[in-house]
Amino acid sequence: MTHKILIIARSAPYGSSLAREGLDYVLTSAAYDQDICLLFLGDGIFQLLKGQQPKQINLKSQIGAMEILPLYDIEDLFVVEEDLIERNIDTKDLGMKVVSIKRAEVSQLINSQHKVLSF
Amino acid sequence: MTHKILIIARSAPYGSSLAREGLDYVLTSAAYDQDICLLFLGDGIFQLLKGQQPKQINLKSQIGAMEILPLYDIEDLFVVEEDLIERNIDTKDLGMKVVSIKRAEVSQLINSQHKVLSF
Amino acid sequence: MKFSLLILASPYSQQGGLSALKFAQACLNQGHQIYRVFFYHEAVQTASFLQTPQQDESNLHQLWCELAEQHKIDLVTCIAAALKRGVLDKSEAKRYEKDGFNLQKPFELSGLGQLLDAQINSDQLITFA
Amino acid sequence: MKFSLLILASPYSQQGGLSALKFAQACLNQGHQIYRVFFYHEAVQTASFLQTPQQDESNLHQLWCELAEQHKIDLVTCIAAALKRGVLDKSEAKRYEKDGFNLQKPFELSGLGQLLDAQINSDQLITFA
Amino acid sequence: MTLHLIQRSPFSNSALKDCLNIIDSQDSILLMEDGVYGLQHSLMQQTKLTAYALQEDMTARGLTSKNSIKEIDYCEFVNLCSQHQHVISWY
Amino acid sequence: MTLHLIQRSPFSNSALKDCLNIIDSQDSILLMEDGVYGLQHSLMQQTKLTAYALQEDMTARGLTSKNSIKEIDYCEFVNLCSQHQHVISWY
Repeated sequence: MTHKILIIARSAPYGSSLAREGLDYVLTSAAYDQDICLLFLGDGIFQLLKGQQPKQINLKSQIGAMEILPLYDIEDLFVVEEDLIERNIDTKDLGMKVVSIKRAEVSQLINSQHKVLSF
Repeated sequence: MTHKILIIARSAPYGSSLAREGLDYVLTSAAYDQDICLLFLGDGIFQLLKGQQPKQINLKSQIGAMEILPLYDIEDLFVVEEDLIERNIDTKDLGMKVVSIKRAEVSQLINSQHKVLSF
Repeated sequence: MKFSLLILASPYSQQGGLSALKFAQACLNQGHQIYRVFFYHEAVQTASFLQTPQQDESNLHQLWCELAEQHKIDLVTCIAAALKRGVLDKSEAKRYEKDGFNLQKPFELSGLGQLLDAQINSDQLITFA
Repeated sequence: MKFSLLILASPYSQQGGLSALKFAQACLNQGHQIYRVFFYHEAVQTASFLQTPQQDESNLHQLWCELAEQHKIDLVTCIAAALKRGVLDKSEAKRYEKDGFNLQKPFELSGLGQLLDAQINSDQLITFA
Repeated sequence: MTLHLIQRSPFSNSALKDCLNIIDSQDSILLMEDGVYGLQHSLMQQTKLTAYALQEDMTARGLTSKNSIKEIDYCEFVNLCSQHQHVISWY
Repeated sequence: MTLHLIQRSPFSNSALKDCLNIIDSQDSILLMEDGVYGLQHSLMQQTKLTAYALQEDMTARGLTSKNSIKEIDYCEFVNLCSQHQHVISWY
């Protein structure tokens, strides 16, 4: 049976490895044919910024690794409008196609899932 | 030569081991006859709360380990008035004798030291 | 109910491992089942048998081993997260030509598929970070 | 000038270890001296020679060893913080009857007095957390 | 219905704030580990949500019960988890 | 004169706020690691302090320079440390 799983990505990339380890779980789950959707909450938004060049600090690109998501049919990438505004980021600064929702809509998204996990 | 060393304790106890490991450094420095003073900043204030009973969560008491400080002649324990107010704590809730200063006085304290380290 | 635990917390730097143990014990006391405990991120260090805490400190490695043996609990350590952090069993040590190892039964190394399996097949997966 | 570094960051979970390496390299390039690098809190894991990162990842243990050998830098790991986290050398392993060890030269185990000594005898002690 | 586990101090970490930003009025909050310092925070003193705090973590830290926040033990913690559809950790 | 190293994101951690609470007008700030996300934060957009950000960490994260905050490399970072009486890390 395919489960609807929501992964909440709350960590900025590079300062902590949680962003990367969360993404590794997303890719594993997708490989096992689960129905994954991703919500970038708070600092998680920074994972999506265009033009990341982490070679400079000897780390692997987070956004680079995310480019594979559409190949796994993961196309529901949600971001929260208020988080973007708070961080002075426009959706055109993001390197992936996202769906922007309001904070008030997040609980609906959570409630519609079989399973939820946050990194 | 004796150095004036300021240790800034910014971590709440128990959730992280930093509070304890910072204190271990304080005790080591005192044993080597340095002139130590301690500034509890932000959540560091929580290290001083009376009535800690961490046996409940299988950890060793932070405030208990601090009772030894006067024996090492460490008597300058500074706290910041605004931090206390923000956390709804009164100096009478604290288990150690402290000197309360204002945020605006902290930089003076820092500037008067030979060395500063924060945990 | 079937519970699984995901532990991310570093065993001696954060409280999460101790909380998870208490939670697991409370589950078992109430007749619930622990389907799996999965160690990921910093928590992979819990699997190392080399840890040597002071006598008045909890030995998290030992406590998990005891709980696992008593109640037949599956203790799975994420292999990718563990290898880079220097936690490996005898066969990985051999494969990578390392002079020693620090993980053995009841802990075992496996992939993230085991976490997905735990999430799908448990009623609740609780994260301790 | 004489610099010392205090590293608290976990080698593969946080960026602090990588930043410290870059800082040390920049110090040396400019003719400054590194008096000591002290590994405390989670950073004690850096001393373990068992770490096995993927080939396209930095091996922090290896990079520190190379820098230390090239420039005769003192790499000191806090013994109390290391033992409880499962990082120990051959003689500690023997003392505590552990089946294996994971720390050897150029890393060494010592007490917090070495951090105090570094703080007092360096012009600056920079913390990477 | 979701149970939100707050595992960090709200004075030094955004876990509680981030959670409150998106929480549903039907959801519950459990303060645990350094999250129990939330008892001292204005965000919790105002809240109308159903809120709990883990007794062991409060006692360990020398904190006492405030307002309408219910103290619970690990046994009740397990029960709460079994009664909610989702359990999300904030750290 | 103190150089303050901000090593965490101000949106999820209080490091920057705690530092600004006690900083002297003569002091300087260096944003590094996740601290460079401070470039996007209102606290840094208002500041009159001397502020720097580590170029490598900005480039890694896809951030570009803002306002009066000076981009520096590791070589200048080392110089700044040698020019200040104290260097304090906030994390």
